[in-house]
Amino acid sequence: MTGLETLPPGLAVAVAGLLVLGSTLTLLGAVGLVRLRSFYDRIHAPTLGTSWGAASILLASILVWSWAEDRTVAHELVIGVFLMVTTPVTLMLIGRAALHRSRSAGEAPEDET
Amino acid sequence: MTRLLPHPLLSLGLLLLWLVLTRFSLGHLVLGSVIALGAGLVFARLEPAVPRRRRVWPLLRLAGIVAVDIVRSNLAVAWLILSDGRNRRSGFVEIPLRLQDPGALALLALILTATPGTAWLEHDRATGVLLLHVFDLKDPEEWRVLIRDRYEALLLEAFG
Amino acid sequence: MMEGNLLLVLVALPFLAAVVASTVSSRAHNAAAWSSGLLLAAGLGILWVLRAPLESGQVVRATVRWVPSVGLDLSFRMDAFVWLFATLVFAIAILVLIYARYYLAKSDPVPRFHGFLMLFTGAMVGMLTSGNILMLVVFWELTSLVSFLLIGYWHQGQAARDGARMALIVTGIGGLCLLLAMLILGQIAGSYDLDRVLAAGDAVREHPFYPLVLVLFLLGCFTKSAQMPFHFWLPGAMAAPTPVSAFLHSATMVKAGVFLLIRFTPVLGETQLWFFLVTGTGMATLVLGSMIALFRHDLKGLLAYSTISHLGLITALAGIGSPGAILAAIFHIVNHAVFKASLFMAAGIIDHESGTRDMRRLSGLMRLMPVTGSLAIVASAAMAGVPLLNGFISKEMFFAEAADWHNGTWLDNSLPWLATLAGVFAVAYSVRFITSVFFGPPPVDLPKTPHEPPAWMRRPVEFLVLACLVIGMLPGVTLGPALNLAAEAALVRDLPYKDIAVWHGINLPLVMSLVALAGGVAIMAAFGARIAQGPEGPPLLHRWRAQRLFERVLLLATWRAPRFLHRSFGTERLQPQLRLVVLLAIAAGAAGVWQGLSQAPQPLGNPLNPAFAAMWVAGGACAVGAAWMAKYHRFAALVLLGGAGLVTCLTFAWLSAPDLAVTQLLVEIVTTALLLLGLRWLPKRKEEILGDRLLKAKLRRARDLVIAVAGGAGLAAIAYVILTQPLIPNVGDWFLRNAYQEGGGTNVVNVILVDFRAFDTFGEITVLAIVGITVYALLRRFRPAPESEEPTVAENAVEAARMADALLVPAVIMRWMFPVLLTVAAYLFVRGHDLPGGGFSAGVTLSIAFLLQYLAHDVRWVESRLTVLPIRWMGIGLLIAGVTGLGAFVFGYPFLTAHAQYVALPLIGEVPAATALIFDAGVFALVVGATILMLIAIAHQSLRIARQRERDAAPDREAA
Amino acid sequence: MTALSPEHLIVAPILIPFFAGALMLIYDERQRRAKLMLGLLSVAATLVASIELLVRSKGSELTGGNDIGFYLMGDWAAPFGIVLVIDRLAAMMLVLTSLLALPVLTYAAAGWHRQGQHFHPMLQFLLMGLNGAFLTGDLFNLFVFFEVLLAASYGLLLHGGGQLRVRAGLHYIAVNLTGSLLFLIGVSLIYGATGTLNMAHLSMLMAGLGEQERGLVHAGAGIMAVAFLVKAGIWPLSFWLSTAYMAGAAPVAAMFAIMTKVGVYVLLRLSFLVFGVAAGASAGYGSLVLVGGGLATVAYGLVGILASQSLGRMAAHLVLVSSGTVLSSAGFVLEGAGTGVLAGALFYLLSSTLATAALFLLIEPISREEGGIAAMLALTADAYGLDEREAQPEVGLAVPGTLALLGATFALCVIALAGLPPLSGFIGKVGMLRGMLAAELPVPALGWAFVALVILSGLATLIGLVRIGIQTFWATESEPPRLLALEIGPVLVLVAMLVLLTFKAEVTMRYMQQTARAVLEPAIYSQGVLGAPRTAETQEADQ
Amino acid sequence: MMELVLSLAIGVLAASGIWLILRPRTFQVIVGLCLLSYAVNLFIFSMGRLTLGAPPIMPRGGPIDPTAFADPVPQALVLTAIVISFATTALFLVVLIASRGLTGTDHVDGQEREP
Amino acid sequence: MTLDTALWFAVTYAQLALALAACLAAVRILIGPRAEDRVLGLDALYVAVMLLFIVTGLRLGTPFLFEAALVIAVAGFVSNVALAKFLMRGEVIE
Ligand code: NA
Ligand code: NA
Repeated sequence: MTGLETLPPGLAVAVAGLLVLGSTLTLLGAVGLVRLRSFYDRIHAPTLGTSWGAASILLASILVWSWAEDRTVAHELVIGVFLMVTTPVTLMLIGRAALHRSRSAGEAPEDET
Repeated sequence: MTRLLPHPLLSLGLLLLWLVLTRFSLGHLVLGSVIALGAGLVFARLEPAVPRRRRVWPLLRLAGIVAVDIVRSNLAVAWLILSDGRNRRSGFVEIPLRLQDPGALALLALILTATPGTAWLEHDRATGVLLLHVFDLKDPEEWRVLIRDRYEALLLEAFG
Repeated sequence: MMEGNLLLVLVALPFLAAVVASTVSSRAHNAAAWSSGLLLAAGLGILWVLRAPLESGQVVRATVRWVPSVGLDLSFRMDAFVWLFATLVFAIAILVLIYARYYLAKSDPVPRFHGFLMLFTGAMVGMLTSGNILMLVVFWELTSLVSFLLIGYWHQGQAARDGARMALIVTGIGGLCLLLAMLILGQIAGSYDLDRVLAAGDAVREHPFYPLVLVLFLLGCFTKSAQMPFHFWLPGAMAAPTPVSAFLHSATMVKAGVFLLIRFTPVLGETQLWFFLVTGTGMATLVLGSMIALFRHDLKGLLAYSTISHLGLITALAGIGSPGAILAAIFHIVNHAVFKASLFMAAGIIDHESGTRDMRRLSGLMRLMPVTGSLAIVASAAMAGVPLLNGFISKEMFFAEAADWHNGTWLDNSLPWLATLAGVFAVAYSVRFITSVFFGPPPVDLPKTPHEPPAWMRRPVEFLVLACLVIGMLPGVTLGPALNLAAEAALVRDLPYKDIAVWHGINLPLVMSLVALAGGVAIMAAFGARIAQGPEGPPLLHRWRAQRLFERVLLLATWRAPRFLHRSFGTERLQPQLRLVVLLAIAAGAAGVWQGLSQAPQPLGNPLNPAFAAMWVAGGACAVGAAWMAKYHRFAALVLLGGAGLVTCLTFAWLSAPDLAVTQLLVEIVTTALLLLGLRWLPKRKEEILGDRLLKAKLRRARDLVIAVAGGAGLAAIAYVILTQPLIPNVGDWFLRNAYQEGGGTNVVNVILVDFRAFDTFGEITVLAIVGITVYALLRRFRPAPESEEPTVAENAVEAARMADALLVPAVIMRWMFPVLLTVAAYLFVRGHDLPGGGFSAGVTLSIAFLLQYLAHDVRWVESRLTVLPIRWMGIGLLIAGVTGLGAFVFGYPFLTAHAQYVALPLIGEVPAATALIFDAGVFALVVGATILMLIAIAHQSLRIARQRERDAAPDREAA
Repeated sequence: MTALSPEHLIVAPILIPFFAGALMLIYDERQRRAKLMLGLLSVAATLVASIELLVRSKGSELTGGNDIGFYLMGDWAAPFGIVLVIDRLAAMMLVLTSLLALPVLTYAAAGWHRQGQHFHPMLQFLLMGLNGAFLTGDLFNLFVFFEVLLAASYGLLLHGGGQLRVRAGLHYIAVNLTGSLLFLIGVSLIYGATGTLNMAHLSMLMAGLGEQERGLVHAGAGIMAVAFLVKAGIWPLSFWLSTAYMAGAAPVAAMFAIMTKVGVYVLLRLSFLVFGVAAGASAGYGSLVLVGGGLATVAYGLVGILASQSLGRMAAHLVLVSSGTVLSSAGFVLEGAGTGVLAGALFYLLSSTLATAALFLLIEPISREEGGIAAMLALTADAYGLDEREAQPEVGLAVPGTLALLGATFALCVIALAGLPPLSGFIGKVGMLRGMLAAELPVPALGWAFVALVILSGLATLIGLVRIGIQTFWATESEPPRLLALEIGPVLVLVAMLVLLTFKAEVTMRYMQQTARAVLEPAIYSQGVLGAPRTAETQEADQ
Repeated sequence: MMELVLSLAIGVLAASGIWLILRPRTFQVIVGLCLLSYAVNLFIFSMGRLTLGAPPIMPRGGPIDPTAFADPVPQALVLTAIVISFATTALFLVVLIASRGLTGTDHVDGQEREP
Repeated sequence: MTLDTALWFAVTYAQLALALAACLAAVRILIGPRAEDRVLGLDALYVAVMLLFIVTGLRLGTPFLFEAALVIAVAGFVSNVALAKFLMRGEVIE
């Protein structure tokens, strides 16, 4: 661990907290992905990871690298922004596809479990 | 000007992107500008229509609201997943929208989908009705109001 | 020296004649005959000149170097033995030419005939005069080949084709055996020079390979000289035009085998084995051949079997190998040539004039063609061994050798009896020939009415018959000296002069001759009529024709067995092939590692990170899942493949290879899109594939599972062994040390790719370009399966309206991403030399940007806005990369020598300016072009099909 | 020839076709005539360059490293950068490739190049890949050039489309892709065990390897060898070959005559370099596999020749025989059979490659029914909606006496292929057999098997080809086929090469003997390569 | 231990890939080739041994300790291999859809095997 | 327990949690049951891997994993879009 040991205590606490929060949220999202019983419910689960899960971790990264390189390293922001912009596209299309396939199978989407 | 810089906002954003990705230096400013201009020009071929001027302030306000909403729904959905949410009912809501601008619609779609708990499924262009799936649906009407007042209004304001 | 050159000219003459003859007009019968005849006459002249030095016991030699390094030289050597033979060849060739001039029809393509005939003469003379035993085989094979072409001269007929093929196969096999024999012989003798080989007889006979050499050698001789059991090709060869039969198949080519037997007697002969094999075969052939000849109804068939039997006689003499026997053998070679050639010509005349060769239909021709008849009667008397004719004398000498020569074996003891028996048959078939063709009632119902041929067609026969008489009556004067010289030359030692006389008093050979004459006449008197009515062949044996047997064996050996073997040891199915590849690779790896695993892997290693292990639980599950689902759930397999790939990317990144992670990720995205594009064209797999649940299929799968597990385990084991060994820092360290200073970049991987090993990249982009154009070319010819042409969901009219909006909102976002991806591509490109990225990743990123637009809209929408000419991009990319490489030439450096420097610009500061960057730009352009080309070429297929459907639908609509 | 200043000629056989191919991509597909001209120019130039390299590399005697030319790619010293090496063996293969390409390209101009897209650049890239594979002295670079030539061969095999080709192509590609993966495993394993990719360096390291590394190198080489053996068509890895060669368009199949030889070449090169006399405990590793596999290939090939019903399939099996013969010869030489065998085998390789190419080119005109290519063009254009129809072949001279001409050419091919005297095939066989009989082998029975198989394969060739020849030229009474001068011309050129080879046999054979001697002396190669000076250094020294 | 995981990963990918390339459907074969190329890429990569957190990206100037960085050579080889296997996968894909179109089946032999 | 080790535990925990998330996503890909579920699973896997790039970069102290994460963020969705579109339209590019 090259950079991490030298972090000042306050920053270390923040980073640790953010990492734990972010990864926990992402993990929860994944748990939901497996546990939820209806497809339309499952579609909500990954957003945990893509929204605040990712944001916390990226924030932690920004903190660490900015400190390590002694300047504002913000390029993780780019990741956050584009993650927010791009994952919905997939989700919208998947949802729409499911809807279409439910309909053409002759079932109301609500029945699906 | 418009011929050289058909999408100024976009080009600015791209320059920003470039500078964030690289270490700031004069060289990168020049290079980034060139790239941003070029990318804008290429984008103009995809989207030749020069967008109307937008109001930025409502958009920024919207961004703040969304950030807060996302945090809230993150926690809510996380809790629902953890608690196995036996009394949770998910379902579809049909929401009539007034928004017409595709860009504005796209933004709304981004917001709704990025926010845990709501999923954008289908938007009927002819009727303007949006089919939304809500993870924890108590009252459909509440959602219609929420979206209309909290997001759509600001978007309408921004996109005129 | 002069003689040597003359010898070369002598060999060259017939080839020259062949060239001349084959270039004349196809109607110029006379020109072809005259030119060939004159050149051959010149050959006879040369032989006349060469006679003098040979008489003094000299050997004339000449050598033209060809491939001395493998011992192949055109070395020629003429002694008295060869001289006699060569004279015979030239003389008979001239006679045949004269005869053929009248024999061939106007419509026959003459240049081909004469060309081949002269080519054959050349080959024969070359074979005789070869002073190099390999060259001897060369000419030997040439005689076989030309003989094939001559037999097939009238190839419209099935008989000619079959005869030619069989002759070629039999003599070809023999020739190859002979080649092998000569190679071994040369090895033993230490040289391929005939003189040295002839001198190495003792060494050869003592060598352990002697029996092998002998057998191979004899196979060559026996096949060529039609010895039993290889005799059957000769009757088949009678489909050839008669001049060819007279020349090749009686007088010359078939004598090549016995010539060789005599030639190599000093090397291979004089052993018990030799005697048994050679004389045994000769006697069997002599007896059986003469017996079968008696039962042939076809005139040429009778003559052919007679030839076989006479060749047997000569072979038997060669096997005996005593000076007297050799003398007799040489003498009989000449005699047989003389009377048999004349007989063939006579038979040809009969055939020509009467239209048939069937002795049962021919009769009483003496009245219609008295001159020809008389000539034929004299010649067949010589064949029968009637006194005062040449055949009698050499046959007497054979009888004498058979009776007088002893080595005490059972074969030796039976020789006189067998010889007499054969003599009886010889007389009998000669009598049959004469009586059935020339005497008896006038012929009825012949295709043509026979009459005497043109005078010049008869001249050669007359000349030969005259020779029969002259030699028969004055043997000592005419041929005596030459024969004695020849025998000395053949045995390569001095021999006492043997006088050849007609009369030796009443002795055993004479008694044998008389018995034969009487016996033969008696047989014909007793059974003549019955033979004529019987089947074509001796009683009992005729069912058992060697030719048919051979054909059956041939069919089995060259068709049925190979087909069976080919099927058993080969396959055209892909799965077994891949299985073999995998199995052999596993075996190769295991064989190598066998030694390597002697040492236990060192317990060196990094502590486990459980997250890494957990990732591979996911990755492994994805991989196995993909393998499991690829058959029935293609889409699922594709997604799972993506999962496995993703974990692979993560592994690269984790283990210090960020460049790999980036590249693999980008490639993975494009690959997924590609595979999806392909998925649409595959058959819907709704129900189970037939037979999938059968036990056999299950066993197959079990076997493949074992192979797969073995392969995986093997690769894992090797990887583990290497991973736990210390790194051997031969080359890697050098790169790390020099990348920045010498290569001008900090990202060593990228510096390797665009500088240190840029040549790899250079080749790699070429691969991409090739694949791009291949994909494009192949898809231009694409034709989908009928069911794939069904409209997709999107084209289903009911859904279409509803679906129109589905992409509207996402498409906006996807469009936004286009300039973003462009910028990211630029970012990856610019940083490549120093940080992860580079031309390739940038190029793929850009193509993903394009792909995204195609996904968001339809082909027409995109292509009306963005014009990409992928192939041109590819060309330009390649040229940029190549020209950058060439740039170094200007400065006197090798291809792809890079120049790196940081240029300080005012205000901006240090800017990297490496030529490698330009090279990378070439890579970038190429990758963009190739990737887009592949994606779009596949994507366009749907459009084409849709267009096709519209076209098909249009007429229907009009009709309705 | 030393590498004092960069001798750019060495890289020319790679670069000329590369630039030609790249330029062709910029041309429009309809400008086929321009591409043809460019292609011919490129091939001719490559031929000239290759011949010049051959002339220079054939110095009279072996004098240390001076007989080998080097080209330090990018001016990086040997074990680090990629080095091109030209020696007799490589030069010979280069010349052979160009010699083959020129008639093939001319032949294609008679119509085949119009059968599909991008024939010309693919052919150029194939040449580039072949020449690269012959020249490179680096294992991974060899992989890259293998991929170049394979990719081009995929494209060429599929050229013209149609069910047969696509089916054959699928198998061909699947097998070769698997082979390529094995190649990668092998190369990387060797790198993992020795830390080098340079063939010369590897050769030097072999003797001093530890037990474990040696085992790993053996494993790597073995796995890699499977890939080469697939390409060389060794039994039982050769089943894809006959279908693929049969399916390929005539000029493509003719060009493929050299494809198996690349596998053979690489096996030769690497076996002697890595497992040659100087390899310590590894000397002769795998030689028995080459011997046994080669012999089995010859046997399978000869059985296949006899079992074939079509000339195309027969020709494909002839390719197998030829490659099996050379492979087993190489194995024998590794076992200590001496240079004579290798020289004979190389000579035979030259002759059989040219002869099979000629035969492949002959198949089309021989077995053509009415109409020929013109009809085929029309058919495919109709069936697949080819949107760029061109004028019918403009070079359609009908040659008189076509059947005789075809027959004579065919006969010469038969003689050359069956190894019958007097054509070059015979000389090669005599060379091999002579050497083999003189050799003292550890297992003499294998030597005898070789002798027998060489003789039998010649016989099978004779029988098979004569069977088909009789059927074609003697048993049919149809009208003689129409023949384009552009088709028969190239075949005649190839046959003329065979005749020339026969006349110039001594010169060639001596070249081969020296080649064989050099191949058996890996030290010349490896010391030369590792000592090759950089241009930068020599320039510094000059100043 | 990381080494063991990596080796096992290579083994699992390779085994899955081998199993698939021995299967009769073209799609199985192409997925198999992809999996195999993952395995091979990882294998090549592993020839440079296993290094954590030390990509071969050099600091500018100053002395360099090569042992502190991952071996760059296998990485460069993998990059080339990735590109080439991408290209050949694309080609194989096109051939397999062409074969499916022309033969009407997705069996690797262009015809169904009798059960 | 010092802050160092706390941070170390946090990073280790984050890695493990994300890896577990990846495993769960893989489970969803494997069990389906609908094709859409599998794409959803892959999407989640992409995100987990991307976050792992970041966290692992922190743990190993190397900034060079950023590009990989960036590529997933800007381009990773393309393959999922293609998959989803295939499900929706039966065709990827029309
Ligand atoms: Na959401
Ligand atoms: Na009669």
